[in-house]
Amino acid sequence: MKTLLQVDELKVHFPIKKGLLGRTVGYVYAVDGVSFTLREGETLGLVGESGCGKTTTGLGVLRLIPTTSGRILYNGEDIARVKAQRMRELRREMQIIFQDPYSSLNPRMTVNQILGDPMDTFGLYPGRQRSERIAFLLEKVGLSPEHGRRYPHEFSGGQRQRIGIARALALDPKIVIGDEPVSALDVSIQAQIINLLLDLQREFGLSYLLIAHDLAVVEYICDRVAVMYLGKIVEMGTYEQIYNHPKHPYTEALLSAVPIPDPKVTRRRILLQGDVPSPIHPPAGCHFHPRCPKRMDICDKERPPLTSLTGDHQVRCFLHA
Amino acid sequence: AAETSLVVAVDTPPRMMNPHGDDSDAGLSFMANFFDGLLQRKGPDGKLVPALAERWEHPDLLTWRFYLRKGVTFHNGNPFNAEDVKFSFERLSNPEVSEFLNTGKSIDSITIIDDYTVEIKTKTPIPWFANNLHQIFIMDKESTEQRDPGDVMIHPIGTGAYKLVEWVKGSYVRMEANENYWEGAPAIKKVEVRPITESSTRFAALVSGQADIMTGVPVELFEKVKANPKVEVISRPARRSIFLALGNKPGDPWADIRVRKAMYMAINEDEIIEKVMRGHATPAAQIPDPPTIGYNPDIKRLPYDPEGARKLLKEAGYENGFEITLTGPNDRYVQDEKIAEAVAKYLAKVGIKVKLDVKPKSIFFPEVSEGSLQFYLIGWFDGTFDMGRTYFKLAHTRDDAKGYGGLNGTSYSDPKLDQMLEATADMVDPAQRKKALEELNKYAMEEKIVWIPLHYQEDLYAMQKDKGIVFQPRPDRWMVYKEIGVK
Amino acid sequence: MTKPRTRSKMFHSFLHDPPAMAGSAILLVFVLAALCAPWITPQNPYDLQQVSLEHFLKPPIWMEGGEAPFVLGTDDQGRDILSTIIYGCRTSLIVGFSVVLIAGTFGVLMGLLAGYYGGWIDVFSMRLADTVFSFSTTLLAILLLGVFKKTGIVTVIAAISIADWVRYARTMRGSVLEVKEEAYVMAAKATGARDFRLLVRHVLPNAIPPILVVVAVDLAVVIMLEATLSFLGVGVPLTEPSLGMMISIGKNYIYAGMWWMVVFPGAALILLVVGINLFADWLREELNPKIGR
Amino acid sequence: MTTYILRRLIQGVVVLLAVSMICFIIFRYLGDPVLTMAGKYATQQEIEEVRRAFGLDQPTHVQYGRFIWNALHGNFGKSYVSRVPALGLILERFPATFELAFTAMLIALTLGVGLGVLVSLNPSSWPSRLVMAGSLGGISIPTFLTGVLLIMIFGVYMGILPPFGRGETVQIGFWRTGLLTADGLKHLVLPATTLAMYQLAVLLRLTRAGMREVLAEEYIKTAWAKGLPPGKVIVKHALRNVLIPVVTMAGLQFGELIAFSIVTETIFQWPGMGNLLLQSIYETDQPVIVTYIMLAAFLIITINMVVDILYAVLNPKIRYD
Amino acid sequence: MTESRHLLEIQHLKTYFTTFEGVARAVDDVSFHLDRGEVLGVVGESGCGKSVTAQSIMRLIPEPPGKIVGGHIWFDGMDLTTLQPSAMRRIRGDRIAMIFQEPMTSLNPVYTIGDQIAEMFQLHRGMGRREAWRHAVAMLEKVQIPAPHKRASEYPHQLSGGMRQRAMIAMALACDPEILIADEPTTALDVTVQAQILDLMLQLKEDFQTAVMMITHDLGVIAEIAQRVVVMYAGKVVEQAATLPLFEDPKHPYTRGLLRSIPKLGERSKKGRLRLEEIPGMVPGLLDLPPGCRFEPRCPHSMAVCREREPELQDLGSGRLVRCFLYGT
Ligand SMILES: Nc1ncnc2c1ncn2[C@@H]1O[C@H](COP(=O)(O)OP(=O)(O)OP(=O)(O)O)[C@@H](O)[C@H]1O
Ligand SMILES: Nc1ncnc2c1ncn2[C@@H]1O[C@H](COP(=O)(O)OP(=O)(O)OP(=O)(O)O)[C@@H](O)[C@H]1O
Ligand SMILES: [Mg+2]
Ligand SMILES: [Mg+2]
Ligand code: NI
Repeated sequence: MKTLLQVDELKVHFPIKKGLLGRTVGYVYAVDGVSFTLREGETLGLVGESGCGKTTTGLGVLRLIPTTSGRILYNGEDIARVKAQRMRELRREMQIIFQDPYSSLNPRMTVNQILGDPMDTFGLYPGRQRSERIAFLLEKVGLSPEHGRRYPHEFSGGQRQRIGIARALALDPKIVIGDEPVSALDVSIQAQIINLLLDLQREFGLSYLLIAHDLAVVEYICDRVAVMYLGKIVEMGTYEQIYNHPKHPYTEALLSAVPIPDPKVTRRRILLQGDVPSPIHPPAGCHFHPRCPKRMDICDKERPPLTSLTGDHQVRCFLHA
Repeated sequence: AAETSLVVAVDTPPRMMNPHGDDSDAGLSFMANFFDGLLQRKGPDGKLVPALAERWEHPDLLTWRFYLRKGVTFHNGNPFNAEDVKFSFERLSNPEVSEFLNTGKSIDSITIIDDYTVEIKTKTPIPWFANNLHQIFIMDKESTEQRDPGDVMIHPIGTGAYKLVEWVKGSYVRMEANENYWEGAPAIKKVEVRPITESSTRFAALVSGQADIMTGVPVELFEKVKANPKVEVISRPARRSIFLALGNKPGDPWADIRVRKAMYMAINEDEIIEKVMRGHATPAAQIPDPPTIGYNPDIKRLPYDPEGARKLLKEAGYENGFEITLTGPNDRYVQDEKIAEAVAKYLAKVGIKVKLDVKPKSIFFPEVSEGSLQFYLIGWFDGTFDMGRTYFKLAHTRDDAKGYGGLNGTSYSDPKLDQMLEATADMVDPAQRKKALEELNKYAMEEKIVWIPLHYQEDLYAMQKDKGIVFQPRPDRWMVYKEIGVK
Repeated sequence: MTKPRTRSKMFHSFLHDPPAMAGSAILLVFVLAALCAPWITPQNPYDLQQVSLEHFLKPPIWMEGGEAPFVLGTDDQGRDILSTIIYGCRTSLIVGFSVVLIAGTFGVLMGLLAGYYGGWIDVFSMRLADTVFSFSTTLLAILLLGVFKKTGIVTVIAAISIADWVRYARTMRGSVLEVKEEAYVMAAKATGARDFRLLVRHVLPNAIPPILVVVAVDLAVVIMLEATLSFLGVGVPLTEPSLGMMISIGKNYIYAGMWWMVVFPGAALILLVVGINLFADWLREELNPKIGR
Repeated sequence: MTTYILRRLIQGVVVLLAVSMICFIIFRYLGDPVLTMAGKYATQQEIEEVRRAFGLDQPTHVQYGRFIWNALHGNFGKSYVSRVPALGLILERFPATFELAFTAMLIALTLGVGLGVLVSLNPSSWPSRLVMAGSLGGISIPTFLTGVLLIMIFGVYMGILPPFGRGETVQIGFWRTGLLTADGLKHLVLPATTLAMYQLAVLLRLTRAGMREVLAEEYIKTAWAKGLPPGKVIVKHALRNVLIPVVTMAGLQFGELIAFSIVTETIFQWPGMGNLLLQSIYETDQPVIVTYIMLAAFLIITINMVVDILYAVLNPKIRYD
Repeated sequence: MTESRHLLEIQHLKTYFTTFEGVARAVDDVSFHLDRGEVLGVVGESGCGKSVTAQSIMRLIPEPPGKIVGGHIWFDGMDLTTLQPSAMRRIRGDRIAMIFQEPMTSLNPVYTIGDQIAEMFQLHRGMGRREAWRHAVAMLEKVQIPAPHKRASEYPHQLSGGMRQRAMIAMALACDPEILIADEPTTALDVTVQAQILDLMLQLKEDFQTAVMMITHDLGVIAEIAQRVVVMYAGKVVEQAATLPLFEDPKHPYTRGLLRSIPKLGERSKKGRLRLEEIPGMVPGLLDLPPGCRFEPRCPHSMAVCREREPELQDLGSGRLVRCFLYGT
């Protein structure tokens, strides 16, 4: 399969300003050297600790926030460096579903306008087709055409999220970055949306970068999964490798904490001990070492390298170095 | 009860306390209290009488000799003598401090004959030289030279009846009586002059009892003030005439004397006086007022006759009228823009389309100096009581080299008039001069209609009734407080 | 299908909002009166042949000395007050709307660009704003009068517009600085919208409410400024008085008890301004779907 | 932010240069100052002599260059009318204007914002409507008329407030203040009210409009959910979010009030700078005009800078760097 | 109606929104109750009125366009629907706290999260600024925010989605409320943090007998912490049961559909990717609801009667309620 998107050592640092005079007193190393590839027709899951830089990665890849360094190759073209005009053209092919649906919807636009707007931008679906397309999109995400005339604040959380999904799909993109696209949906709608995404992928060869916390959903949808911790990818591999043979202690802890929708099952969670480290002052050595149940002497001194295991499986841990 | 202090609300603030720096009536009105000239004009009729000079002689056409008053001291105690006179007159030609450049430059030499005698020689004969001397104030040589030039601008040291106590710019000028004044200490001991430019506020100051005297009562309010039992109003015929200057550039319809006449006749001056001026003006048939040399009582106004005017226009071939722009100031004379507006309406009624273009005087007067106007409203009076100077300035063909026609705003030109005028330039014999000027005046007003005269203004004052103030306004609008008495 | 629906929705809400209806009714009356002035007034106060000092300072018809057809009395030049108000509205409306249109458009544009792009556009336009604002309308009017040598409505409009756009530009910029940080702007950018679209469809509508306030108030301010210029002697021609000029003339007669010269044009002006603001208030709230009514 | 302020200061200097240059360019149209300086009866020659004496015969750029050179040394030239340093003339009147403007602004801000808040809470109640309509009176009556009416009512008929001037003042250093005497304060009432009425309306309307929008926001719901009393919700949580346009306007108006309350100062014969400016314009007092405009520009630049900094204080999302 | 022996009892609550198109009956005759120290799960179709119910309890429905048009909400002897605003205010935040669904828009953009949390302590605990701030930082630490003393002075837009959500949680938990309404509190949290937050809530429940109304889509979460579950559909409660029986034997066809739609962890590796089961059809618009059972158009067991009239909520005993004709009339 063709590599569609290749991200190399992406870094996004946010300066921390203090006081009225706004001195920069440090940086949030939100994304600190993330590399991955996304192939055509593939779904890559991005999971990890809340606040570890998943959203930032997504936004950075689309150049919606300035990146600090790194290359983002889309079809071989480094979009971290292309001109604004070209970037705009590219955006048609790369869409994003925002994590916070409400604030990403223009409060003064009806849903029809919100969905029609990107089409107008690129002159797609002119005339009658426009309303048909909107109706089609609404139906696909489980809303009725009557909803099109309403404003975002008149919807429930899940409904807003579906509007965001519909908007991202409006332009028939090639890549969709979904930042928690189904988090606010009840399971039946969620199933509907997931099926939709998979159908689209099958039909048009879409690629997804899926950021999600629901590991069951990730397992279900994703071909490969990347696990992030504090600005770095600590483990990456196919869903089978990650779910059935997790190598990194953090991945293990994560998987053990998934709640199972069966009240009879009680599971043994790996409880992570210790202070949660912050991306402002990442711990020396392995970022995970302060909480790692399998900590070794070396862990607080050196940065573990990303080690390739069998196949695509990579892990950043001295246990496997 | 007799009050010895006075608050006066005047319409114009002083610019500075340098007696030579401001030749406007408003400025001189302040200076006249702090300073004295060699001569002075006494209210209420404005007769020229001695002041710092006890008497003067005019031995030949160019020479003026003054015998100075002895025992006069300046506010700072310095004695007054010939040095101060020489100094003051020489100062006039310093453009940095003087607006009396013209007077200064006309002087050839100033000789101190002794401590109390000065002789001034002019370059050319100036028949009205002495007439102007009440405006030329004498400063103390020593302190003026010693002081910082900036201080001289704000701190007057003169021989006048009042000493400056405090001048807070924009607020008030406070003065107190000079107890050693050579004419005797004035009756009013303390004066606070408050310049209030906005007429309705000035009026409010008076009726709310915050001011004792107010100058420049707006005509709209005159009747109202009059009806106020606490307030007394005084109207005084002023010397200023208001008139319309009309160009005569060949080719313009109004260069035709018939058209000029028609325009004259179309204006209902009586109605203007009655309705626009509320009766506070007298009709004028010429520019100078009766006391002025050159005033000709024979000149009569053309009658108001719109029918006749229309006929004349028809004769001249302007049956359908023409367009003309009437320019004028809107912040200079009493009801200036209203008069202009009324004129525009009268002319419209005989078919002349008037475009009215009134503007602040600061923009208007430079336009007059440029001389490219068609038709404008202006007012005039001459402090020298001699028409010659006025005519040179207003009617002589423009001649920058000689300094003629500087305020001939339409660039009016009539060779015969110029000739007659130049002939009067060195006429000093009063009788001869009077005759020549009167003839000239008649020629200008009747044969040429150089101007369309409108009226003489009246000055309107108001004061508190029960304060026991004895106040008679002067013809030159100066407020000279030593002339105000208390009952 | 959707468009007419939203429009009818606005119309419906309009019909249920008495203040808005009152406001637009007032506006409509004023505009109609101004348009039809020659046919509805007893006198053309701008025609010097029709105005005569003969009828000067007549009180309103119901007072002693009042006289037909001068229903609201006459001014000191014999102009019929009612007719002059109607004609004067014309001038005032023309000045008001022209300035708001010219200054508003330019200012909003500048503010939008300055706020959105920042950088040198911001520096340039805001320093330009500082510069012209330093001259203020009054001074500009006097200066322009000096330059054009002519009083007139164009001078007045130009003078007021030159300084007035700053109000819009700075208000707009302030709003845009806030709005451009909103997530939906980023979202729109993510759909590939070009800057023009972002600005016009996403930033502008969300930044506009304060501008609507400013517009409505500014109309009054401009009409007043025009009056102030008349007061200072640099306003519209004397023979073609505007509402402001009428008030400025009438002001001199207040103490003389000739109140009708001030009260009627003043009332007309207040009514006009109230009308505009009522309408603008409604429009502003109507444009925000979140404000339930 | 320090660099920001520094940059703004440099820009300010450029503005001052531009402002003064424009002054010199348009002075040609503003009438010829020499005409009045030479006196009524001056001949053309004498006029030219005066012109030479004041260096006004030189080309505009030479005059301008000289002005700037002198200005750099703190010398802004002498007034043509009163022949004393222009800057001193203006600064002498600054306290009067500042006190008036400040008081007016204080009234306008407290009442405008205060009433704006109150009115927004219950927009359709009768008191609210009354306030809104009343505020329009403030802007639809020209200042000069308001002034005259106030003088007539309070100064003449009721006789309780002085109709004009500044009253008793106290000199403290270079500052002559009217705020410390009862008489001075009494004199301040009418002009400050006149000015404030004009400014109040727009601040009130902006506040109200902003409040109406913000009160519909989600975070206001949160504030209520916290159990905050209405005062806190409104003043702390809502108000700050509406202040940006209010502060913008207030800044502009404060600048305008200080620099250009010409009409009010004229009507009340307030010995301030506006009064002086008008007089100077009418007398073509070029040095005073240009100095005045430069001072006005300086004030406006400063105020706008403060406003821009306030933006960042009010809304942390706004950052300058 | 009578007072309730429950901590919170909602009786026949109706909250409607008036829109231009018509009246949206977002919550239509909803009744349930909540006891001290109990965790009640509320699940349901997205848009079925869960958040509106929650906001009705807090009396935070924007009015207009919304309005509580009927019913009672009993809390501690008071009917919240008619309570004076000032009395309501004292309850909010202190005795009943709520975590809002949308953390970004629900946090005030111009205040630091520390400020916003500290405000709770100042308001309800009368603490001074400093002390309140210290407590706020402690709260942030409790909700697993790294470097809490630093984060406390950051503004919402500087935080990640999960952190904002945790800030909201911290705010709600600040005053140890008697009732905690949590509207999808953990959607933006990764599972380890989520687990810790859930523990925190359970801790609160233990310590203060706090009752939790947990609105969530994550049936895993429900399974883990809820004792009872209310299932809503299109503004109505369609089923109510204790957790275990509900998962084991869902009665209402909608509940059944719901449980079947869940992707199960590990299933893909075992069985490959099977298509997720959907409930066919679409949620009816709230404006033109079908006259009969609201679920009927999508129901696999649709009967004639379902189209005619609305089924009543049937009591099947042992606290089990279901709204379906399958279980009698
Ligand atoms: N202001 C409003 N105007 C009109 N309808 C509204 C408004 N607010 C909410 N609604 C409608 O009320 C219904 C219930 O919304 P609510 O937010 O309670 O759903 P929810 O159950 O919380 O869904 P989700 O799980 O998606 O958050 C929705 O259909 C929504 O469209
Ligand atoms: N605008 C910003 N300014 C400063 N810091 C920021 C900004 N945006 C994000 N951050 C910081 O960057 C880090 C990563 O945030 P990000 O939103 O990418 O996390 P995330 O992985 O998406 O987490 P979550 O799952 O909670 O949404 C966080 O520490 C956050 O505080
Ligand atoms: Mg995120
Ligand atoms: Mg919800
Ligand atoms: Ni209706």
